[in-house]
Amino acid sequence: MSKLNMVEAINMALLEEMERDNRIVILGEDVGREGGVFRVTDGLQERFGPERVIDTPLAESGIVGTAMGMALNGLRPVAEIQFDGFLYPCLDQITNHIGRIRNRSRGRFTCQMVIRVPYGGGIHAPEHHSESPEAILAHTPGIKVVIPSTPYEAKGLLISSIRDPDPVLFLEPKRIYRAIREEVPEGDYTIPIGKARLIKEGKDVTVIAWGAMVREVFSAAEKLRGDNIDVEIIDLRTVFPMDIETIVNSIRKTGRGVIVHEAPKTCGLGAEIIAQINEKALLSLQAPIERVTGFDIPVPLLKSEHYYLPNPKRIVMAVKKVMSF
Amino acid sequence: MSKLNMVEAINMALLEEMERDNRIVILGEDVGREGGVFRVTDGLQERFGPERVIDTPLAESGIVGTAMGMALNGLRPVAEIQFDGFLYPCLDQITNHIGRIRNRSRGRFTCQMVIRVPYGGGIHAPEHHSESPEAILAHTPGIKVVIPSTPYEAKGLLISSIRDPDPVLFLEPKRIYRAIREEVPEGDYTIPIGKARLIKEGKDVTVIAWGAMVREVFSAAEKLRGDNIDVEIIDLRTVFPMDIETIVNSIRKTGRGVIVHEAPKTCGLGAEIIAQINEKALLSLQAPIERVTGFDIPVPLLKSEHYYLPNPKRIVMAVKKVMSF
Amino acid sequence: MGLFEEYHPLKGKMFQILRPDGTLSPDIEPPFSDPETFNLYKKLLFIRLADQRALMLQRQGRMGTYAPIWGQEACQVGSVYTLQKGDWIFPAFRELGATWMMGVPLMNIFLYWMGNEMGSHAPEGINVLPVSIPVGTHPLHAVGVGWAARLKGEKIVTIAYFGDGATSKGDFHEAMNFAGVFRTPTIFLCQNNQFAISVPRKMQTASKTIAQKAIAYGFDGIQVDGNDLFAVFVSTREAVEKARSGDGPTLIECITYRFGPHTTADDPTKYRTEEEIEPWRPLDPLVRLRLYLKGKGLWDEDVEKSLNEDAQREIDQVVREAESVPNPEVEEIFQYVFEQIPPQLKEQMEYLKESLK
Amino acid sequence: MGLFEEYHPLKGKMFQILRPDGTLSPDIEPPFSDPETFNLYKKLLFIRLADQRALMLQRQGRMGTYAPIWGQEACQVGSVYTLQKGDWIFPAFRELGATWMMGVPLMNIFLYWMGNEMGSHAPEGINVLPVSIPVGTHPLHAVGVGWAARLKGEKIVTIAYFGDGATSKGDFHEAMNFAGVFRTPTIFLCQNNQFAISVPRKMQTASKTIAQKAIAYGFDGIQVDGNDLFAVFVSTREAVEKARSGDGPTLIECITYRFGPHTTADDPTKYRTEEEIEPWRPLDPLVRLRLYLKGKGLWDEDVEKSLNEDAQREIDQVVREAESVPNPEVEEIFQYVFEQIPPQLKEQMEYLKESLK
Ligand SMILES: Cc1ncc(C[n+]2csc(CCOP(=O)(O)OP(=O)(O)O)c2C)c(N)n1
Ligand SMILES: Cc1ncc(C[n+]2csc(CCOP(=O)(O)OP(=O)(O)O)c2C)c(N)n1
Ligand SMILES: [Mg+2]
Ligand SMILES: [Mg+2]
Repeated sequence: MSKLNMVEAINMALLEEMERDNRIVILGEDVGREGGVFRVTDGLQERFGPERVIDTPLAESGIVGTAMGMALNGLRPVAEIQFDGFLYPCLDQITNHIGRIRNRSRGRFTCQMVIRVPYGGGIHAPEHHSESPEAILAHTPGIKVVIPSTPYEAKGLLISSIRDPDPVLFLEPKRIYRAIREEVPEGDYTIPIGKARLIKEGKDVTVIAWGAMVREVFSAAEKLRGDNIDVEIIDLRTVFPMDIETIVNSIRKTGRGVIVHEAPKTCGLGAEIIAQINEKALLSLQAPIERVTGFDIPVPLLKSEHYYLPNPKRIVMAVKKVMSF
Repeated sequence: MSKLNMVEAINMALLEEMERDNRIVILGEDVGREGGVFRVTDGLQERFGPERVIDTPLAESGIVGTAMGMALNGLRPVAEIQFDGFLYPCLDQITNHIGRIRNRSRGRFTCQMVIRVPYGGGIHAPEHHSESPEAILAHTPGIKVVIPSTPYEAKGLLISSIRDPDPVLFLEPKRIYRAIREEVPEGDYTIPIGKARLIKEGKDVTVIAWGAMVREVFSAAEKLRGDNIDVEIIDLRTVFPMDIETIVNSIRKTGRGVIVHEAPKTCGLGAEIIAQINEKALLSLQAPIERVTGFDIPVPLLKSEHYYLPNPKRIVMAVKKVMSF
Repeated sequence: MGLFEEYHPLKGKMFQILRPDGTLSPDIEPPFSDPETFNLYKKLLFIRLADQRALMLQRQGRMGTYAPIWGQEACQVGSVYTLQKGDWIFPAFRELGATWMMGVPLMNIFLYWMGNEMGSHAPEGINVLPVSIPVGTHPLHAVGVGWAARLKGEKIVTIAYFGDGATSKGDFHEAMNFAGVFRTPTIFLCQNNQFAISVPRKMQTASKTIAQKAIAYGFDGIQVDGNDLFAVFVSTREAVEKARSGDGPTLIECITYRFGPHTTADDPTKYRTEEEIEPWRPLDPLVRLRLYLKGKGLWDEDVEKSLNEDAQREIDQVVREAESVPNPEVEEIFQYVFEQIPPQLKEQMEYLKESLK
Repeated sequence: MGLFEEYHPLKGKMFQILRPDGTLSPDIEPPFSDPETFNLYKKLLFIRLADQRALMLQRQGRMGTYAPIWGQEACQVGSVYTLQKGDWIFPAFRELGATWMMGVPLMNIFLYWMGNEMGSHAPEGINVLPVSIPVGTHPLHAVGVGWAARLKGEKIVTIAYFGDGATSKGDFHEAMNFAGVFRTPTIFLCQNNQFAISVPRKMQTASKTIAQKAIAYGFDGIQVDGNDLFAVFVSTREAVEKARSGDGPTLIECITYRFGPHTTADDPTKYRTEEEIEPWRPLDPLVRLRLYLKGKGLWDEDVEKSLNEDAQREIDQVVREAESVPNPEVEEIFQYVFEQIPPQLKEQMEYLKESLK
């Protein structure tokens, strides 16, 4: 078993699944000859040919809209949107068609497809390359939203997403594409969609995060150990449907919580998690849940990006705040 | 002073503002000759001519994208998107340009414009004519989001929106376009953006709503009076920036709250309101805040629409639940 | 010279076979035998009557908002009649005719417009997508289905139906461009009925024809008389054969006219006068076919009356059936969002059921 | 016959004045006097050197991701040179040349690419929009500004710059269509540099030329040699005059070649070989203009050397200035989102400042 980074793990998942199931096709901008701007689809066109790993014209609505058509006709497309900021042109197709065709046709037509999107900040990229649209997607009926946080997780969750009978938005935290290496087995394994991962048990406070933020939480938890604060860490993994049970159980135990996300604070996913806790575990709360998030502003360019992104320091602050409430 | 319905009040606001300021132009599908599919712009093309009240081709991104250009060059466009479900094709322009151009250019270019959208369910319309996208918009940096709940409010808020130096999404609850008549003065008056309206004081429970749901809350409050429950009603008016102070003050007083909205529950605006209450008034809470909302499904067609929409009965249930917690 | 070359859009010619007076253009054979023509006339008539019935039901409060096709029957019958089993169509919202021609029972169609999603469940084996309300968005699906077919080696074709207004949408452009690049077996069938609600064709785009938009994507476009059943059939057949043999997409602009309101919620007197409509009346696809059949001795008032009665009887029966379908249970609105109801949704459903007690 | 008629896109001709060997096409006068030509050559050279410097700064970690224009200088200089005070341009992200030609200081441009938004604050009176990253989305703004000008009676023109890839986007289509319908004074200037990142032009669309896409919108399109300063200038001037006199938009397809990587984050060896690039080298817009000037006795290696030194000195100074700009204060990221910071944002800003202590 070799140590892979997330790019390699996703590549492996795609390759293995495409070998297993010849209905799977990949389409997107620069995914073929170039192997993707992040090299996630590297080598796949050589292996499977240009009819299964397809370079498309530059048109995001076109990519997901035709992918939906492919799915209607029995293929299992895995579409790539090159960067998070270019998901917006697809929201009409996703909201008004992809998430609805099963319901609209009362099950006559379905849409088994995956839309992969490298997402989030921290790579010093130009504008529109650092967005976190997960809350918008979670608010959109009929789609599932999955976000891995490590290479191992990425492979297992992507395989599950490809096999899932419903459309899945698969958001890949590009900031940690190459930042973590871990053992990723060859061959089949799946990680269930809709189940959060309790990464680390702790008794004092629950910290909930997903994607690249999980790593930041880890650093913060390290620091907090020095202060004798024992952090329980939950990796949400699936944004919709959300594993409310795992969250609520943890909060019932610790009585305190911090949620960390990169997206703007207002109407971010953090709000929904708090609302769920309010509904199901209000009486367990020893302190208000804190949110450590991006701000209600466009993600700044590189000279100011560090102001925007949640970091271990801010997470530590928040944990201390809930501990001392 | 005459009693007007909301369509007439908005029409009056547009007419008066266009007379006052010749930089204002209206553009959209069928807004000119036809006067709008809801007759909101009735008579305006006759009055101001086809260069100021413009029928556009059928292209929503084109409408708001060119409107942004007009605003860059000193006009003050009021664009109409015919129905809520057709706002999705504009989200790219709204998110990636309209809400960002001031920030992107560090104030060199600005975008004073309004996008009017009839929104929400309850008119027995076809699919895509009953959507409530306010949470998505509130999560989008750089735009303001305003929702009136009565004719008087609509006129004052629209005038403020037109005069606001930043882009405003103005969502009109089409279900009550003609359902309420009230006195609407001719001539200038404004209602500040960013201030909620405490409609009715009450001591037992705070109910927060906006748009067409305010009327449902009123009916519920009537019923609850019979049960000796005294409801405080807040009309949010502005979804972003939200008047958190008014909400929190009310909750501090009543200790209990219910939020009502038509949009799907998960990641709806209700979640953000709860998160704010959690942050600022947790210790005042006597019971979990309840949400009475749409469900995480597409709004059903007319035979099943009544299942979806929040109604007085469900609001009463929720209030009783928080009262008996 | 092939049809599409002969009628290259920049030549400014519209393809027509059956002239308004019911005679044929010189040197062109009709594509159908007389019995076949008569049979197709029956279909046009049935569609017109079903359409009228829908309007009436809406007016009586027995149906929701409805988008009538009055005047566009030939576009739909002529084009679908070229298809084979296994082919797909992608309607917009004004395609009662095309949908029914594909074999979807009228009962389904009425049920849908009555506000019951179950109507959109086309029978297995009949590849008709549900009504697509967002204008111009569904041609992408037609391209995707056709593309998948190519990749799988299936010899099917797909037709996307849309209006003149739809050609202004970004998604229309992306669909046309993908179809051109990947040579998908797709027919873009534009029913140019002269209006997008109140906006007349000439304000929709500055291009002289819609057909010439195909030039931007490197494939054939043709303008045909959409009220001429024969011309629609022949041009679509040509496009279908081309598509089926792997030679890619075609844009067909059918010149037609919407005689009715945009939908039952629309008041067309706001934006057009009776005088504007008048010149279109004699171009009515049914009128024209009647003249043709009359010339052959196959049609007279008595024939019409009896066809009418048969059709009305059939439609009566459909209405009865559709109206006897029970209203959807509450579960139904949750059940089809995903293959399996996720926990949140189940919770919401249980709450709703509770609240209905 | 006007230029646009003579070079109607379906005629398959590309407009060229200055041939690759530095001589002129027969019967065409150069549009500039010799001193003016020399002066424009200086601008091309300055832009090329500034572009190279940006690349170098990025490699040294002193600049963020950068999109080089190497090879596209003539498209940008030739087109902007037709404009007057009050006109507007709408760059994509590969328009250092056009932006600087409009009068935006190089210092602003470098500051932006160094990751400081303040660089995008063009000086008052210079109508250059910030870099627009989302491909194909900004032509709509060019149309809107031009449209507003028409409504206000201003005689200005707007140019939108975009690439071959951008023509596939829905927003490009909607912009072209609005421009056609409302006859906005807009020039759609496509720099067809043969690639959208790794995707070659021929896979982007099945239409033979990009110029012919104008046919779909009822206005003129023309294909010009984008590496020929004279041809770009003359065709744009024609389009600008037309636009200014109220006769609507034009699509200009400039055939050019991106010699560098897509951006500094790109590795072009993944998708193109040296051999593919080779035939384009002699078509380099600077090489060609040098040959022309040399023929006139206005250029030799010494001239080049001294121009080079002057330019480098100026660029050195700009880099020093740009690098001495202090990093943005934390307030700056909140301050420009709205005209006034709303309470939520103020709260967030205060919290952030607190957290930075
Ligand atoms: C994206 C979108 N925008 C607006 C509407 C509202 N609308 C419904 S039909 C229509 C006009 C469509 O015109 P056309 O494409 O010519 O089709 P027709 O109605 O004439 O059949 C409009 C504006 C819609 N359904 N979808
Ligand atoms: C909407 C959108 N999709 C994808 C991208 C990523 N991207 C940046 S440039 C580019 C290629 C652009 O090609 P072209 O329009 O030919 O311009 P060029 O880069 O050649 O100048 C792509 C795909 C983007 N910026 N915007
Ligand atoms: Mg039409
Ligand atoms: Mg290019």
